[in-house]
Amino acid sequence: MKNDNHASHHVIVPVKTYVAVFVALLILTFLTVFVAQFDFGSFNLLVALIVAMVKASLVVMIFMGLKWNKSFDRFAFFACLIFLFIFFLLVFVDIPLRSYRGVEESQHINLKSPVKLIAPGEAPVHH
Amino acid sequence: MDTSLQTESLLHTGTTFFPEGVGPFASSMDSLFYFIFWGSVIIFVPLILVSIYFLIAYRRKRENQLATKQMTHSTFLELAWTVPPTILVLIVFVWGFKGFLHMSVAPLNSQEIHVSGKKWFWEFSYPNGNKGIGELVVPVDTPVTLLMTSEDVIHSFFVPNFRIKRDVLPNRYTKLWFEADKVGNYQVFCTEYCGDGHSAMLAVVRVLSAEDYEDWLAEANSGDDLPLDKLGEKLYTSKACATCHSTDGTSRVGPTWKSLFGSKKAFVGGGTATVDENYIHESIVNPGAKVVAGFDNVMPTYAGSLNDREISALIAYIKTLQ
Amino acid sequence: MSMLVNKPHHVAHHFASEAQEFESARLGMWVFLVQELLFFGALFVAYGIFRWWHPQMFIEAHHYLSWKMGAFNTVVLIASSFTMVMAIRSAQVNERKPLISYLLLTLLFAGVFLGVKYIEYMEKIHHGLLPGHFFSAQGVSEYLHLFFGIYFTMTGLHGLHILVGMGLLVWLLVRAIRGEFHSEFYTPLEMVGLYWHFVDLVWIFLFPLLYLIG
Amino acid sequence: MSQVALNYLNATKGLKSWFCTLDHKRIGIMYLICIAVAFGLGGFFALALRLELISPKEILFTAKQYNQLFTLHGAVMVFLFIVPSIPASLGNFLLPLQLGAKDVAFPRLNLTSWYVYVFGALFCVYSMVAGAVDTGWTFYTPYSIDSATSVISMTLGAFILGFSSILTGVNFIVTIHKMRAPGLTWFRLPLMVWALYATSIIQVLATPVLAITLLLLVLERTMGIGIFNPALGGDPVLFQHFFWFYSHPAVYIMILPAMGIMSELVTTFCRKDIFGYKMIAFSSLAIAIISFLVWGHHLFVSGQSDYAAMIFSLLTYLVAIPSAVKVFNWVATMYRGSIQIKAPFLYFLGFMFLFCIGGFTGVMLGALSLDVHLHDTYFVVAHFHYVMMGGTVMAFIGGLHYWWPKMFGRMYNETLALIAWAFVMLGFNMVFFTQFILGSKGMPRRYYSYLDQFQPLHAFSTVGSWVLAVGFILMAFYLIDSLLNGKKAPSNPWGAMTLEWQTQSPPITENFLETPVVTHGPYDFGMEKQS
Ligand code: HEA
Ligand code: HEA
Ligand code: HEC
Ligand code: CUA
Ligand SMILES: [Cu+2]
Repeated sequence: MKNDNHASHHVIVPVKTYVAVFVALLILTFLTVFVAQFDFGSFNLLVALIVAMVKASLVVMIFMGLKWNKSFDRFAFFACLIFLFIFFLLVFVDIPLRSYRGVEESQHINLKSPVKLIAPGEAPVHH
Repeated sequence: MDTSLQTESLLHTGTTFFPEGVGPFASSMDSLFYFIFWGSVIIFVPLILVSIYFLIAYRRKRENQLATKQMTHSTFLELAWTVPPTILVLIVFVWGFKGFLHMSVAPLNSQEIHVSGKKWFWEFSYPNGNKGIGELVVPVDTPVTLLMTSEDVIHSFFVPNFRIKRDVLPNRYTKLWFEADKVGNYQVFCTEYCGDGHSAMLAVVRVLSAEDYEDWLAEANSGDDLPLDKLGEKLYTSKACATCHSTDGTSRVGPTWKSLFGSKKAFVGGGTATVDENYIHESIVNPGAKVVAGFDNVMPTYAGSLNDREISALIAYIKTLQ
Repeated sequence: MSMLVNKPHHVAHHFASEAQEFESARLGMWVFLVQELLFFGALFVAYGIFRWWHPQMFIEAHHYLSWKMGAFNTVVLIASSFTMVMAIRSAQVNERKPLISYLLLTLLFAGVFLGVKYIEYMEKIHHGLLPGHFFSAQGVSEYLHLFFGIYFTMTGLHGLHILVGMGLLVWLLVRAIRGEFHSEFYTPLEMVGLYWHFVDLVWIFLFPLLYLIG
Repeated sequence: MSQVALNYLNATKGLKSWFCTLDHKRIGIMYLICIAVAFGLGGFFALALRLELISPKEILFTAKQYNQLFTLHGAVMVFLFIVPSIPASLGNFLLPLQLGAKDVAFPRLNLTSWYVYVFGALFCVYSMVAGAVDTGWTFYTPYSIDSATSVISMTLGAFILGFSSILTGVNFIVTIHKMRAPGLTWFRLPLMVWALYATSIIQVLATPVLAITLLLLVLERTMGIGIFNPALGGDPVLFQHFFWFYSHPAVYIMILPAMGIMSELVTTFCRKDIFGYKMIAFSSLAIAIISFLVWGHHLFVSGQSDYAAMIFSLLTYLVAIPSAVKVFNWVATMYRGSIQIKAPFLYFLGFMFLFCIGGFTGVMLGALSLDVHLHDTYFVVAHFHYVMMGGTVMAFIGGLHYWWPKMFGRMYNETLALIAWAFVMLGFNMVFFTQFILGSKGMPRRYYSYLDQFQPLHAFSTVGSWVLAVGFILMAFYLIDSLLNGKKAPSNPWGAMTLEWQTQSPPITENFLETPVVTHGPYDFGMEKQS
């Protein structure tokens, strides 16, 4: 059982690494909340996503061990992200580019909205 | 099938695969079809013939006979049957795309008609305020744009002779254009499944010559001179009541009109009533108010689509069906 | 003490070696996670579309969520991921007691997460901030109910995954107490660990996308 | 000889030994039985709906019942029959055998996936008795949100069946990666294995999207989350995107394993090494990957943006090329072979003929302008029956005949097989070739009633469905008969080279007496000459 195969797949990661990642994740969480206070206009989403992606990479590479796991697992995971991206991309080739001839964009004709409408200034009852 | 107007035959006109083409899209689309068709034949027939030849020439004659040659690749062959098909399909793509663009960009001078799909009939509203059900009247040689929306589920507006089709969606407008270059009556189908009456959701495009079209516009309020029950009979088909109601006693989506007047009806959720003028009036304007037991509440309201005289006419007609 | 004796693991009959068995399990888990990724991915696509359509509505809607609770839960989940890797590590170095305590801690964090989620849900229910048919609150945008449709679907499915994860953790605990995990065998720990981190991963995206729209 | 006496069928006895079995071969057989029942059920619905279409008037069913019939026909055929058909039954039986392994990587998961399948099937059956769905197999919103029929139980059924499919996919991927016999490198794998591998990729990547879509539909009906409901501000076309993101790749879930079977049949019955092994193997992968990029060709007239329509049309053509490559390679394989025309090979020929017609008409549908005219007409119905029935079902039946001796250790009646094949081919073309003409002439699909002028063609098509049914009933008869009275099959009746034929028929529980060591490619018929 102590063949080379075995050894290569059972990496024992030092506690230090795990703690470092843990701390980094906490800091990044703080950072997301913090940057959300500022308004970067349309970059808000981008900033939030970049931070989230950094956090995600830490979890995937260290906690889930893809950094040491050089087998097909790694390929499978990243290849799948490409499929997800394709899904996003092609749906977005449709919806934002549709032409609503004669009608204002995405204006609905017969919306049965359950929302009790109030004017923008008014405070809603909740909160 | 109840259609008031006889339409041009789809099956017996045109080419083997297509009904007679009317308007600007037919010729390019038909040639694309026959291009792919003959292209496929040219690939398919030799493919099958070669296979059959191999079957005969190399069939196993004794048990355990081995193949005479083991051949596993040939770069030339691989290229020969990858590259030409690729080129062929790219030609088809460009051709199809061009045709599609032609269909999606309507000429600026086109006449606009609103189309509304409802379960299970088509309603057309003309620029002058006229409304019609089941019958779209257009002048010949004039581009027409249909601005379409649905009141309930998705429908799809399809005129085989014009080679046009587009889904009609609730809460959104979609557009379709055509230019009929031949006078006649052309069949309209609903091609997006929309429930029980899907296959009865038909209509007719009446393409009139310029003079006839003028006449039609002039007598838009036709029916004034008809006696009430005759007008009712006309409305029965033209307003698409016939899709759901029969006059001979058979049950369609809705109850039959035979012996309706004066009969006693039980409703979903209890209650009964005897059918009189008021009841029929209510059934037409507010069909959901009393739903006849054994039927679903699917009849659309005709409030706004029928005027008082027309409702009276329908009542008069129903009275005659005893 | 018999409690502390490691139970030897027997390789299933159709595998040639322990390495083959372990790698198969791990590949299987990754392929399963890939499946999960597309499962949640589709929801993110829907989210993206509606956010693109109604940016103002999303901004309005996120004010009705409490970012403090969201942030707290993020920390809780990250902590649980950390205790999970530590649990696996303890098994790798044959430390039975830390293994059990780390598993217990993970379970505890999962419970806290669901507790906070429960408080949040109750509040939403109280205010009528619910998907379409049940929505009964006031708002500026007439599309507000859509946000809560998406919110409840995404967090609900995520919560369901946490719940399943807790079940798996209990199962691991029982086996750990029986002494089945040690440096020679800890495949189930590793597999549940992957699953658990994945659930954390989803939350890492859900948090900014739902609570922190600016 | 003890070797013949003991096999996986008689090694243990009793119902329990079947319902708790972990043996992939038994699980494959259990799937086979379920799938045959599903096919019979779907075929029964098909015959009923064809019967109604013999006349434009109401003869047997009301409009609503007709709509329920074609929905159930489509849903049963797709979710219960064709998606699991080849992978779960033949695939399960064969994969470890062809890999020289004792079992799949996760036998328990394998059994679970069968139970999940049965559970999902029960939901579907429940839905049939509790007010059969009438939405069409595509469940388009908003109709499916409003429909008063049992939509929820059917969608939940399909949802559960999806998980069964995912579990099978996961299992196969791991098995192919990790369980190959010593010496069995990737390019020594039989092409069936490549095909199953590509299929599994699609199953794992696409099915979850169907799952979430159906779940959202259930939530839409119960809670009104509104994403797909235009009345609440949602977008029905988004539903179609989601649905086809799964369902287009799903049509390749159906055809890829069928193509795998074709490669096996052509080599064995021509005694030839396959022509262009790598091209065929890679084209399977190419199809699997590109299939994710083309779903929008079902939405050309749905109101999606013109840009999307353009991209999807272009990509649709890219996916046709790898199919073309395979077809030509198979024909080339026949060149100078030693061709023996047995029942499985007849189905190979049937596949070639019918699938090409189906494929070429697919090319017509992929053309943007043409699809505007042809969409949702009987032309589409004919197209997909040519590829699904003429492609997948033909291959499935061919494969079933090919591996029948291996599975049950019995030979069937060759003459009856030939007659049944003739009936099936004749009947099939009668039913569906007519539908091409109907469709391009303008006859829309899902029509309960139609213009009188179409009646002769419809009636001809209905008569064809009876010829087809005769063929299938005959087939059911002689296959069942072979189990009882068939001749004992030798271990390698066709003289094939792949590993499953190197063990006894039927195989023992652990497949091989000793793990085989592979030293050459899967179709190395040239070797025989030297030895
Ligand atoms: C097994 C299932 C299967 C398979 C394999 C295919 C294969 C293909 N399909 Fe089909 N399809 C369906 C099942 C399938 N389809 C179903 C079920 C529907 C309708 C669902 C519904 O609405 O209910 C559908 C609908 C459908 C549509 C939508 C129609 C509409 O609703 O308007 C389109 C449009 O592009 C299409 C295209 C294609 C193409 C281009 C291929 C290609 O992959 C075909 C490739 C094969 C060949 C091309 C033949 C062999 C090649 C040669 C001999 C070489 C020479 C070739 C050339 C030069 C091109 N299909
Ligand atoms: C795998 C897929 C598959 C298969 C094999 C078939 C097979 C058949 N299909 Fe169908 N079909 C679909 C998938 C399939 N179909 C789908 C997805 C739709 C679209 C639904 C929708 O619009 O929503 C459709 C729609 C559809 C329509 C269009 C309905 C409409 O739009 O109104 C028609 C009409 O002719 C039809 C006919 C047939 C016929 C005659 C067969 C025949 O080939 C059937 C032959 C089979 C038999 C005759 C069974 C006999 C077998 C036995 C007796 C075996 C004995 C049993 C045991 C051993 C247990 N099908
Ligand atoms: C979409 C199908 C549909 C169409 C089109 C339709 N109806 Fe109906 N109709 C129904 C159904 C279903 C009922 C029974 C349920 C109910 O009472 O609402 C009904 C009920 C009625 C009744 C009451 C009958 C009874 O037996 O008590 C009258 C009167 C009626 N419709 C008149 C009309 C007229 C007039 C038109 C055309 C202008 C029309 N309907 C078009 C479906 C339809
Ligand atoms: Cu309206 Cu179909
Ligand atoms: Cu497709």
